[in-house]
Amino acid sequence: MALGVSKKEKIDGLADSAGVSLAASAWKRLRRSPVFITGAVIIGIFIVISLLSPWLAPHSPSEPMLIDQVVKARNEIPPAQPGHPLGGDLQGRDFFSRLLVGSQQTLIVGVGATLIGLTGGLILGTLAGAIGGWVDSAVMRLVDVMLSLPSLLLAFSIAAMFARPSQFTVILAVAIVQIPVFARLLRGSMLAQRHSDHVLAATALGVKKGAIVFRHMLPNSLSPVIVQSTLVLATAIIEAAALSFLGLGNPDDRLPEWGQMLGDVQNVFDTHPHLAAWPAVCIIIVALGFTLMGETLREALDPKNRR
Amino acid sequence: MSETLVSVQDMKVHFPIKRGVFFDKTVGYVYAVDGVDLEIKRGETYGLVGESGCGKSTLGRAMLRLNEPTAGKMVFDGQDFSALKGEDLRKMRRRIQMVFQDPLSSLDPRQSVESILIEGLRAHGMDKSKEETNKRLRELLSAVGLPHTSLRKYPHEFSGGQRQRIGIARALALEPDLIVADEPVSALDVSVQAQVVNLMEELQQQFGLTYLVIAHDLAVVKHISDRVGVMYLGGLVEEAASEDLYEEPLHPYTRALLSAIPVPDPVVEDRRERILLAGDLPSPANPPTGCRFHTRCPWKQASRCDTERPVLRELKPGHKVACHYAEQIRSGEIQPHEVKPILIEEGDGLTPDVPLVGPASVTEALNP
Amino acid sequence: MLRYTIRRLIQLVGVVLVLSLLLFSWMRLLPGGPVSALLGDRSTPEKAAELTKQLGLDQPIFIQYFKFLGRAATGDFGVSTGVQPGDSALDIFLQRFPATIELSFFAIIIAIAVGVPLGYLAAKRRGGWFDNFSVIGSLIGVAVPVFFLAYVLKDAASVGLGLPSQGRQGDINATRVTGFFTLDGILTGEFDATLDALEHLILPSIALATIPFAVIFRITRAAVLDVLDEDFVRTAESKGLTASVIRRRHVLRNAMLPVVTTIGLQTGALLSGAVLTEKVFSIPGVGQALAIGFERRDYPVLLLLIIMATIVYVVVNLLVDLSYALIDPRIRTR
Amino acid sequence: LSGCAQSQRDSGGGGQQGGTLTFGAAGAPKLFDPFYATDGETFRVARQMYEGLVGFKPGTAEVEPALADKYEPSADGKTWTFTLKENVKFHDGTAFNAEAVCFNFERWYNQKGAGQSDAVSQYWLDNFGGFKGTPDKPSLYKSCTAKDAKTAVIELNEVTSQFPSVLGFTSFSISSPEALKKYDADNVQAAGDAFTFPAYANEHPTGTGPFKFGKYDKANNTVELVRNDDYHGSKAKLDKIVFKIIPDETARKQALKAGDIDGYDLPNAADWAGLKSDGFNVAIRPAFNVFYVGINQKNNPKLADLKVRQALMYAINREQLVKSQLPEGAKVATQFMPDTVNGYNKSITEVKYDLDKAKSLLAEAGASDLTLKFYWPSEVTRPYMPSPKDLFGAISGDLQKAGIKIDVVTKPWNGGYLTDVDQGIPDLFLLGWTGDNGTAHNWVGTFFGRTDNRFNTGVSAWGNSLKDDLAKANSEPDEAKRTALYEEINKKIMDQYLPAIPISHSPPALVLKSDIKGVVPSPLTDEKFGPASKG
Amino acid sequence: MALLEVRDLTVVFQRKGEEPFRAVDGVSFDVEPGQTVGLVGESGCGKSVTSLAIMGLLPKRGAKITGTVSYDGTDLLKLSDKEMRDRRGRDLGMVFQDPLSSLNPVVPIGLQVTEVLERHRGLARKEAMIEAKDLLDKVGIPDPNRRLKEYPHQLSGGMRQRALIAIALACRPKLLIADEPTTALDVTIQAQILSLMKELVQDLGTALVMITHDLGVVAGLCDEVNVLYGGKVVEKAMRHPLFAEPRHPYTHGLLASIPRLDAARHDKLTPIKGSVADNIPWTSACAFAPRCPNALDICRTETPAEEDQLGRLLRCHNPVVPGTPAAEEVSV
Ligand SMILES: Nc1ncnc2c1ncn2[C@@H]1O[C@H](COP(=O)(O)OP(=O)(O)OP(=O)(O)O)[C@@H](O)[C@H]1O
Ligand SMILES: Nc1ncnc2c1ncn2[C@@H]1O[C@H](COP(=O)(O)OP(=O)(O)OP(=O)(O)O)[C@@H](O)[C@H]1O
Ligand SMILES: [Mg+2]
Ligand SMILES: [Mg+2]
Repeated sequence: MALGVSKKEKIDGLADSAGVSLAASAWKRLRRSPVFITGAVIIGIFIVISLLSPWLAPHSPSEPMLIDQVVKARNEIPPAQPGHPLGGDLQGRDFFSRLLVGSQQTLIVGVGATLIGLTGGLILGTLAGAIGGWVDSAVMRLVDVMLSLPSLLLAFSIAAMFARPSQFTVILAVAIVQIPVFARLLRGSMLAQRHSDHVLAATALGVKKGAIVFRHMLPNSLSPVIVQSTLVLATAIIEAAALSFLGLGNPDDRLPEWGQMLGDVQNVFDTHPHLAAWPAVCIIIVALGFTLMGETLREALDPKNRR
Repeated sequence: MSETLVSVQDMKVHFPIKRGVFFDKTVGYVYAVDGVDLEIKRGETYGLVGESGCGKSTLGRAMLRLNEPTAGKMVFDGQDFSALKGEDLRKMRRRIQMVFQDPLSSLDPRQSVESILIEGLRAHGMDKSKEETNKRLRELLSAVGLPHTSLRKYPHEFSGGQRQRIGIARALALEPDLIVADEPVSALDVSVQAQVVNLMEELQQQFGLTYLVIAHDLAVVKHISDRVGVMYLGGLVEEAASEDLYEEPLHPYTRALLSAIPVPDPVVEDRRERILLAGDLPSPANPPTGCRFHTRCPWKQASRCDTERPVLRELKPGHKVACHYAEQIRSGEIQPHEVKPILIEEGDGLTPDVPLVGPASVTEALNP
Repeated sequence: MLRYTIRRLIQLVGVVLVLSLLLFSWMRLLPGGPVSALLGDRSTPEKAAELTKQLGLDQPIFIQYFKFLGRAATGDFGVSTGVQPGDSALDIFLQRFPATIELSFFAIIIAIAVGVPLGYLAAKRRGGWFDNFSVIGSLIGVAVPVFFLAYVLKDAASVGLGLPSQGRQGDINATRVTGFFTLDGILTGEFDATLDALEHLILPSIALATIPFAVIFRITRAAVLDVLDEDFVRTAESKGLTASVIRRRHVLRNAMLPVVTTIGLQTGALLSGAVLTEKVFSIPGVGQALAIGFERRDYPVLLLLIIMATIVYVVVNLLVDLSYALIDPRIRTR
Repeated sequence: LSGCAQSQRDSGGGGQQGGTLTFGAAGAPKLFDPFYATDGETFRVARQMYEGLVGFKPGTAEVEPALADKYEPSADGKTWTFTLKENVKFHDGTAFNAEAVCFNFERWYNQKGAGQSDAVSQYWLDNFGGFKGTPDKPSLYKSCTAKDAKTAVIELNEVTSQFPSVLGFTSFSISSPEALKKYDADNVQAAGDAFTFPAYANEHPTGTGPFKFGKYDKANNTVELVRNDDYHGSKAKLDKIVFKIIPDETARKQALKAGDIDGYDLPNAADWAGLKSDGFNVAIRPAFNVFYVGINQKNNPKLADLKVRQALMYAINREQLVKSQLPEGAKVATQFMPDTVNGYNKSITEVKYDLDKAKSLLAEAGASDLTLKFYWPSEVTRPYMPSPKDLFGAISGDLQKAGIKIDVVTKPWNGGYLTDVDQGIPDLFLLGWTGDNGTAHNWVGTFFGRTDNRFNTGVSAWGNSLKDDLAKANSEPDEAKRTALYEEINKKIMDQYLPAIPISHSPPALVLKSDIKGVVPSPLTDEKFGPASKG
Repeated sequence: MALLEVRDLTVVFQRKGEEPFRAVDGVSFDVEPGQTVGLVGESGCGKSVTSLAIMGLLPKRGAKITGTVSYDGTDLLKLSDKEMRDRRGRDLGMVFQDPLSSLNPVVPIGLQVTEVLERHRGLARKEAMIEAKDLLDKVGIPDPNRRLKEYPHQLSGGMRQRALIAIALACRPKLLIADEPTTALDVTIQAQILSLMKELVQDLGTALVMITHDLGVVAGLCDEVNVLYGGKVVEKAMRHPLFAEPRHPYTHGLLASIPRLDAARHDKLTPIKGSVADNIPWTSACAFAPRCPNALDICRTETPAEEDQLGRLLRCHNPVVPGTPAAEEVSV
């Protein structure tokens, strides 16, 4: 809850003497959780497919090999046929191959955005949390400004402000939105760490400040950040799709990304719904996979749920 | 070598309360520690007791410079510890170590026992060779009664008592002169408390340590300490040898405290006369004027107690008390009377500012 | 309380200034912009240079910014170059704001009306199939891109249920009083117009409600779970109170605190979602203007609308925080 | 095509009286004063309320008399005498006469300050040059004299093939002098990053056309025009036209299907078949545009080699492109103008797709490992370029097959694309043109009439001679000779210069409910709703 | 007949995928009207679960309760949810450990007191308020009229606990269960609360079940003491004999390991070795055997039975002989 109603510490040493670490007990519970397993399996399959997609894809995703079957004037696109199980897209490219290759680009966008957001957030959060004082105030005011804009709107705005849209600008737009989220999360737990007994103990031992930050505070603040990353992966993919839908996505579609494939066909949604449905379903499944994993991870790592 | 190892002089720690429309202004202070003098002799155990929130931990931390004191100084082994800076301070820290209340939270959950113990050695260049260090670790473990196999284990794999032993070993590793133990046993089960108390006593004899033991449990403090200081609302109200204090408490607060502690003996309990204090501990942000205790004191006298803050003075050899009327109370000249409890406002203490706006994205909103 | 409010309002001004400076300078640094919008494909370098000078776009950015601030103070936020070319950005905002409010309002109402009871039930039946089912359902709700859902709803529901697949375009058969489609009909007594407007709002607000619903559901569930574990619920049980008093007074009243905050935060999701939903259902609201503005790089409109969105978002959150203080005595007495 | 238009016009005759036509517009009109207008949405509305001295024959780009019954050039082609229709009244009741005509010309010529801006008086600047008091920018216009009430004489400084057809542009419609004065029509101000227009342009447009301004309901996003019952010609059948602004193309389609609107402009080619089968009337306009792949010779010296440019042309499978990506009725372009323009050269043969030839030409030019920076615009559709992304996909696919490496660059149309093209940054780019009138000058003259154009034709020696040839043709007063000159130029452009590769002419369409009669699709998108009827 | 008779109360927690856990294992005790019975033991020995089982507050799912809890002759465990609701707060009152979290933070104290009056005594809000004021007055809350309108966070810890006691006693229950009512409080406040409870129980004739881990509290308050270990009562006696001559090695060890205020300095403490984590299940051994200085072989193979020895109940194969000093500490 937002307003910590601090419960008086229980005066007993037994609650934690079960002898199992948070991570280990979390893992024990996760292994049994069908929800987590579902998420993990989805993500596993997704990652394998996306890594292997250049070899799995039967055709080049960018070659308009079925162009002669495209007749825009009659709204005809290549239907499913031997060798092209899902037919072709508006430019006569093999749709199935594009879907497969799309997984890779989607992974790149998701992971790229998350990593950039994470790195930015880590830097800001560590600065704020470890140094404190005016650095903290300055960083947090910046974070406040960023948080004053609804997140997706911020992403839209950032994406619209790039002179030359590309996959990178999409990644960046989605990533920047996540920076304050990570920064705040990290700062919060860094601050908590700063006043924690084991940091005090290290200070009392005479350990140098830098070592305390990097050996104690940072590692112990990471787990919420990692959980958040899993969830951000899902949001990043969905937000990238929203950017494409608004025409702010990567205009170069030789190597497709699911969100882009979905955004590009909005005008033919009613006549060729499968062009939208396939990438949409893929996005939903993968986003769900990441969310299931993230949510179960979060729940498992929540000390409240430890018993 | 002088007899006094530590001398705390007029130590004050005031935490600012910040408020403001745009820029934070300090609108008041929490007077957590407000003018404490004390001396700890080499090799003795000094016990510090008092109710929750009276500033014991803050005093302990200020002495270690884990909190910066607002005023006053601490002289350690003839050196002004409060004036040290940077590397000098860090080096000096080796000689003063701390043991914490919650054994689990004071150990980094991600470090093995080995690295917990080595960390301090490394910080002070004491891990010269691998063998020597290994030997030292083994010594430490046997000193605190842990099996050697513990080195590779992590804190969560131990029981509460064992963890506290690790914490003690960590402090011992640097061969300190003074160990400040902040409620070392209050998080432990009663049956385990004694193990740690005994251990601390043994180690003191073995290594000639000096202890400052902070606790709210007077029985424990009395048991372990040579001298006991009683704190009330940021100040020391009485200081005496532990037996002396129990035999003849001079300060009204100490009297009340002693009479309030239940003794596991029905015979004693049935006979005891309690001095029940009215009301609660006032807020350290708004301490009463004059004698801090006058709002609850059954011996309170008109005017002087409200206006003049009594200083700690030696009434008997080695027995100090901060009460204007200690002699009269001792002699029975002043008799206790009833006290009307005074309302204590809770709350208006420290409120972290509510952030400008909340979570940013769906996922964050999903993680309250 | 008052001090807190003032403090937040001052912070808001700061945020708006910083944000507008950032947006303004960034926009000015971009290629294209007003000049290329005005000249279109008939532009030549000389024409562009001349126009740039004419419009004062060659001056240093901070001078341009201060001029902009000066004009903004008089209500002139520039003229649209893409959304409704030639219209003043402020007019565009004012015209379109009611539609967005209306849509968001219905969406959040749906989200609350469904999310809170469902969240409570799921928490009560923690671990049961109903709980698992609704949790996964809410996660799917988060995973589905809003605009895709909007399309599906639009296609499926409008065909299957005969619901209108478009938002109201403005040709409501009622006299416009407030600009709110549903309200105008009621005010003028033209109730069929209100009904009609409501009918047109069903699909868009359902689409827009999914994410707030998922969030509200999950927060409610988590909060109720937390509260059910609280000692005071056990105290209430130990008093022998009836189940309904415990639910209302002890569980829900406490569980609503985080939910209220969340509702405030959902304004953000609503504003973002409105961009997508209004585009799909072509509802002439602020969201649609933003969508078109992004597409056509209508910087003056974008600048104003983004700032307005920020203000709305921050103000709603401020209101929520204040109302939070009203229901949570722990804050009220601060 | 013309047959199709013909049948429409016929059926238009017997329509019913009354009713409201609701037309889905993609955007809001910027203003209602046609002189300051620059965009199609504005023109569409203005066109219904205004008339010029001349107009275009419905369904064609041919000039016909409008407010002027007759017009005569002098022998040197510089003095034009217009005989005006009589008994014509402006919407405010004032009389239309030669004074009014000259008042309008003088108003245009006398623009001041912001009124002289390219972004404001664009059509004047493009077609008449400068204003009074702009010596560095000479004007084509010299003077206007009202000889008598029905005779206006206009003197020009030079001869141009464009005159008088430019007067058919909606921009040069005649406004009521009274209204212009009363509503401060010339008071244009540059404000911040845009212009503000006076009351005349915003609320009081006053012309002579079959419809009068009703209201612009910004809250409901509709523009309403009402019938002008005092119209001098055959009166409009409709009571009202409502332009309803629906920015989203799919939304317009659905609005049409739902019966909320009676028609809209530029339906997506992919929807044509579907709309037709749903019983709508997809009125296909004659293709009056050209889509080309622009080549910039400046940056890559290889591109200054004709062989390379020809190789590019051979490499692009234009036939396939037209068939797969462009709407019904689209044609491969053999030159930079459609066949309806005077000066179109029938003898130019279509270059067929030939990959081997392309490769060998590249090899000959020593350009086998050519890498080109190829731009395509995002966030835009144009009548000649319905889906830039798909077109680009097909073209770049073809070029890659010929071994050319492509460096893809995309920028938003209005967010850097045009700027970059103007500044000559790309090597190849997609662009096109929709004609304003039927003169050849409006086409090739616009493209290549200068040497610092988007193709940087000045880089090659022929750039200058092409420019001179074009100037000469434009100032040839004799129509037949002029046509011959243009035909020759077109031939040279295709065979010897090839500054860019013309790809296609694609017809834009207009979709209407089947009960809407009398709207004739125009190559110039000059559809008048005056004769239209509903039901 | 005793007011409350707990017989063979057993609570088994069954969680998915985990071994069933017997938190309370065959606990029996009686409480007479006006009597104070103590339940002592270290953390986790089942004190709270016992009290919650009596009150019917354990979760319906996951907890299996057997045995009988008869109150005034009716078995509370057999009552329906509705019937139990009618009794809680009226016949049975309960005070919890943490006074802050046990009060609803967003409901004024007044309402929290009056709601129980309204529920069980059918009073109107106004009457209930007057009664509530008297109650607060009685538990020693100064200025009760003002306090009624305040929220829990505005009260100090001691005041909150007083308010909780007022709530528990509002309907004059015959039985009050206090689960560590003073653990979260400072000693001086603890003394206030304990004396208040003593007073009230005496005045009202309420029977009290006092749950605590503090032997000192029990020594001063209880008539009869039950020492719990691992969910079972290992020793039950009247307080005087129990403290004078603890027979069970656990009780004995506990007493020896607590420093006493009235003992001389440097009297060595004798801790119990190991910790509660070293428990073994009661099923075929004595759970305390691993920590027991007196342990015999039989202790590890056979569950000791409850035996009546001179007025006290003892569950031990090898009880401490009265008068022996505590065993020396064994290093862990
Ligand atoms: N960092 C801080 N900032 C502000 N106030 C503080 C801070 N640390 C402690 N205080 C306040 O100072 C007072 C003394 O706290 P301290 O922790 O020293 O008490 P204590 O005697 O150790 O109590 P306990 O027995 O509960 O540990 C308390 O009122 C506390 O709220
Ligand atoms: N709802 C529950 N589900 C599963 N196990 C439980 C539950 N409640 C309590 N337990 C377990 O039952 C045992 C007894 O718990 P109980 O709360 O009665 O201990 P206690 O004696 O009151 O200890 P404390 O002094 O800490 O209050 C503990 O091991 C606890 O973990
Ligand atoms: Mg402390
Ligand atoms: Mg308990």
